Amino acid sequence: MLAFLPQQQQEPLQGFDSLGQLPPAASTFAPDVDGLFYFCFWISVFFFFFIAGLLVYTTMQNRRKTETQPAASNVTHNTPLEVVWTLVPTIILMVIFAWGWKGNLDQSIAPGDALQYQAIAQKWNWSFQHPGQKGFTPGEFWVPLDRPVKFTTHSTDVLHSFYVPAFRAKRDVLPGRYQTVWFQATQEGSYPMLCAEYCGDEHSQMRAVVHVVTQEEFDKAPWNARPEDPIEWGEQLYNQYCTSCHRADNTGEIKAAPNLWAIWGKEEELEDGSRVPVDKDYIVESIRYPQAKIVKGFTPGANKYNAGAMTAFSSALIPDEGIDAIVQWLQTLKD
Amino acid sequence: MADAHAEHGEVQIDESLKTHVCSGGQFFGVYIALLFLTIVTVGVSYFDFGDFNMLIAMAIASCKAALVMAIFMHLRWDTPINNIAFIGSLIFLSLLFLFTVADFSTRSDMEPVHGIPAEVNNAFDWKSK
Amino acid sequence: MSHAVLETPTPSGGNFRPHKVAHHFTSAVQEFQSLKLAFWLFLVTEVMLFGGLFAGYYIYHEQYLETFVACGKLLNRELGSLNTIILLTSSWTMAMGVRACQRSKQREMINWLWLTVLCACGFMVVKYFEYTAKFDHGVFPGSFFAPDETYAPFFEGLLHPNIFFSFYFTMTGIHGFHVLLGIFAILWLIWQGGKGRFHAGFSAPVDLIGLYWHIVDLIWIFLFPLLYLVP
Amino acid sequence: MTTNVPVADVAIEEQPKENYLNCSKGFWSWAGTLDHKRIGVMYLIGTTMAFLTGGIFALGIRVQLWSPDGVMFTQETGLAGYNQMFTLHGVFMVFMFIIPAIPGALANFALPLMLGAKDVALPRLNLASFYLWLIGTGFAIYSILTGAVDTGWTFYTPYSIQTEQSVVSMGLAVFILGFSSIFTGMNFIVTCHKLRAPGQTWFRMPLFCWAIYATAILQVLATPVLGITVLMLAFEHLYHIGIFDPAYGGDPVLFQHFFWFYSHPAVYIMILPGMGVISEVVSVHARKPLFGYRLMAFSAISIAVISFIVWGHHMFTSGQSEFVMMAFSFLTFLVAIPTAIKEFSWVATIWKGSIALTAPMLYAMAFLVIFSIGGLTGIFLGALSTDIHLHDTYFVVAHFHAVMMGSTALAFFAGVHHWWPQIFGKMYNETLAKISACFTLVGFMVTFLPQFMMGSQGMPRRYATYLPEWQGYHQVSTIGAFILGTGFALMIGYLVHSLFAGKPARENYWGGATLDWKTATPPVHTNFDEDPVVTTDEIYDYSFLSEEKGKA
Repeated sequence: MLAFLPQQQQEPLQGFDSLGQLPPAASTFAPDVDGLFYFCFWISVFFFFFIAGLLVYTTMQNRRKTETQPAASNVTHNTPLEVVWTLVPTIILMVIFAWGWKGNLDQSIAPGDALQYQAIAQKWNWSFQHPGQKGFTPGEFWVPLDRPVKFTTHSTDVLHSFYVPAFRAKRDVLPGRYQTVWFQATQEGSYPMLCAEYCGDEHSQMRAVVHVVTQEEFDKAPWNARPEDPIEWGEQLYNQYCTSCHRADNTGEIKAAPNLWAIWGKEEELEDGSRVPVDKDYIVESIRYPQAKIVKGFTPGANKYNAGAMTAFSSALIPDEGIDAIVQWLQTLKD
Repeated sequence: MADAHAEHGEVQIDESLKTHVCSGGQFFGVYIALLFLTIVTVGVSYFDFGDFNMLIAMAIASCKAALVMAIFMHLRWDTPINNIAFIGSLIFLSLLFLFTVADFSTRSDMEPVHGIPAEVNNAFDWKSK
Repeated sequence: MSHAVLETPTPSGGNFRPHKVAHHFTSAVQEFQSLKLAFWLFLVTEVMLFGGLFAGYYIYHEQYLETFVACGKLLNRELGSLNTIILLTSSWTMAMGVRACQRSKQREMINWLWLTVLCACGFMVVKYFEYTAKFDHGVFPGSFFAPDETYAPFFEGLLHPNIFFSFYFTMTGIHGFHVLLGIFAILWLIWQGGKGRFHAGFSAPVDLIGLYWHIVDLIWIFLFPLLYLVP
Repeated sequence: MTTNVPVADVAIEEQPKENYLNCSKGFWSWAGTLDHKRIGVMYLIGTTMAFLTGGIFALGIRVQLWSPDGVMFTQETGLAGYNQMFTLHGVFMVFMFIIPAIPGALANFALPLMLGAKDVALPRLNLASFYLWLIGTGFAIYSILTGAVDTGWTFYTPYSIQTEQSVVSMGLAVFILGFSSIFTGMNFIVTCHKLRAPGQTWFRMPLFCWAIYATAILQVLATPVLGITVLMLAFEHLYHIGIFDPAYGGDPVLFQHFFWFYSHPAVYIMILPGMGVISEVVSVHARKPLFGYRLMAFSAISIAVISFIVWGHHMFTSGQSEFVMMAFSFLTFLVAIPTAIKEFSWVATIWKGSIALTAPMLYAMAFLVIFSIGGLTGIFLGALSTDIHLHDTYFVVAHFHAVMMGSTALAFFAGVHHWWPQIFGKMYNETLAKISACFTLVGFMVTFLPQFMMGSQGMPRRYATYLPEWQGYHQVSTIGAFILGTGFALMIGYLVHSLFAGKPARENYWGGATLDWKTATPPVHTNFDEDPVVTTDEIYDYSFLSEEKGKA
């Protein structure tokens, strides 16, 4: 609808519906939600133009010409009118309530045979565990076509929200308590998944992508595929987990944590003044138990990011071979 | 607050203020009743009535509260608006209780969820202190 | 035309001072009832304030029942009952003080008010002993909760005992703070009463601070069974 | 009763009659005043400045969202600045402008006049309420300077517990502003109960008084729960008492319950006074008695009562139980009915009146149009299944801006323009006022209609950077925000100009029928020369204007 405006010509992920109001209905309960949305939409359009029309009409008709022109009619009571404009909205509202409630019951009760997924939200990235998968894949997940899928989600620090606009599914992800959200994809394609509950500095960067694939492709377990070249895989892991705090460029600037450029083999000075060489065990330790050694000047809350302490990445999130890949990638970070 | 009406109108005595005064005996009677109810509530707490514990404790406390409100705070002989205001506040408070407790008690009826996720960042573990 | 300045009748005997009704009121009873309704509305906000705390307590009482019942046994029931009796006595003496003021008995009112202040200070002293008894064993509120070896086994199997003690210290702390405010208010009453400001014609401040004191007592009436005799 | 015939703007001979503005001079005559009219003027200046500060933050947000990767804050330089900006926009607008504005500025001025009283029931409490507002604003500015609050105006835990220390001082600011609101509410309840003019029964009070009375009930009953919630948040932040922090065994959803138990009545504390102002403005400028007076009065009170049991619709996706969600959704639709009745009654009041398109009337018409959008989009968010899709998206942002900025702020400006001659005795430039009203209406549409579209497409709230396909909408919305900005700047301009160089306004400038137009312009210190007595049930009777015309 507003495409005429100058937009970066990056092809949008997928087209929106006719009136440009709703993303594509790509899940089973999406059509029902859209139906209720457009029911409310057309009622609102009707009442809006009804009220605006009345106002414009009566203003033109009864404009005050002379200074002391009295009102055309001083009617202050019209019981039948008052009864009508009380009952009619009540009936419409009750219909919308019932429709909305029924729709929500489908949304909240997952069918029995749904595939069990797990999702962990932590400050500013997502990790998903597919059915039968040991570890977690960060940032994206694959969903089979026309199969119910149920997510058990929890967060490790603050509130987040699991929201896929195309599936009309949204559920907050709470720390300290499991929450479930389910949907059944009906259209192939990849759709954005966004965090809808404010969760801190990079709340707007905390996105993931849903890939809806056919059953055969799903059985090939694409989430296990990782680039053969360990350096490329190390970089992929860095991009998914570490970018929100560590920079890895030659600019010398830092965010909440040390800059990883040319860090391999360097002598790191710690908070307590001791120096330690940056080798494999130092990297493994700072990923598994980050509180063990803290580099000088990066105690939690010390720098302008006042970020909290680094969260520990268990082997479920980054497997041991993943750390080797990261180590090899770190070695390439020198000019 | 002297400004505009500093000039002295003549002083008029206004007799309209009549406040109700209870007898000393009434107050002492209420005092004894309150002490007695305290002893009762402490006594009852030694027995276990299962779910009714909370009900009994709150019933006794409400009786004591009603006594204090009605006699000590003159609500019985006060203008109706003060009563409405105070009873109204208890009603609105019960709304807060009603909906929050309803939420917590029927939380995962429809979609049962099992277990509590273990790892929450820097969870408080007083044993390790 | 400016209104005649209204005054309430000043009783004879003693150094009572006449009370002028504020200019925007048309009669003394209108002024008294306005002050009383305004103060009742203030008491409504106190009830809603503590109501929020009670709601939070009740929610966690339902969720962590056995922790709450176990921790309740740890609190000293005798001191709690003594405190309840002290506060009920102070409520009674306050009511008698208000009654004396309405009958323009200046000396009698001041004596009752001194008794109320005495009981209130007694209440705070008993609370001081209770708190120190807990603090000696490391039972502090919030994240400082670190019970020493005598209490640690007691909390062994319990889930989040720190929440009960957080509620205990928060609710009794805020209530204690209100008792302190009450003590200062009654001392102000005694000071002004001594100057003869309060009598049958102008008993509003004594009446209102009496109401405040009864609300503080009312809140303790509910606090005592919930915290000490955890049902 | 000296209501001369409203002839053309003949210059009144000498103006310096004694009124509440010039009856005493000097700083202490204002800072220490007990006169409800002066406290109203001080509130007017204070809340308007808070509105402008909040507006600047709003423009900052809109500029940031001009491009998908952010203009002022990008991922490289860190997005925390944007989060602070929308938090401060929220806190300034909600706690310092929109809650105290109409009760503090307009009701403080007009309510005692409408009741024929000499002052509010407790003048010292009224002054204390203004000073608490001042101290609260001071604390908020202190917490901006000493740190960065980036939790959103809702302070959701556990993020608000882990972030910076200044959340505690901002919480204290909100606590103090809450007490300012409670004192104002207490004052108005007692005034409405005890200080009505002789002969003025409850149904002979203007509807503005009913709306302010309903708001006062909400202020007194709901604000203390915010007080205890903010206090608990401060203890949680400082001592980790563990009530709202899952790391210590607490539950963040409980914080949301307590917060919204206050904050939904708070949104009715914001809109109800606006409804009262619109009832007065519409009746005077359409020169017609209000349609269905009793139904409007009862719907004001019923909105106040039902508003206590609907707060759950802010938390449909936060994991509360399905039963309670159904209950909240049903009750949310119950509260929509009295609102619809009020909207239709205003339109019926204007119907076949003698409509003068003066500046207040234009603002009131803009209110009616935008409030219908706000109310109708509320239906989408009340129904459960659509709310699951639309919650925490720009659809919600556009909805509450339609109801808050488009309705309450416009009602506030309609009221300011309506009572301006009575407050200051001077008249602003009418044509400039009409231009700024049109700017505001157009600015609103251009800013927020694209946001409705983005919201339904799934653009989440509080995003500093966003997916590129929404850039077009954001750019249109930013242009609209600047149109709104010029509209408000123009308004501040000619209003301040009218203070110094405005033409003196004649008595009863708009020809109002209620008691607040029966005083001198501007009223004397004790409001009425002789105490007014209300004799008829027809308080909105405009026949006296044509009778005078006949006699003169």
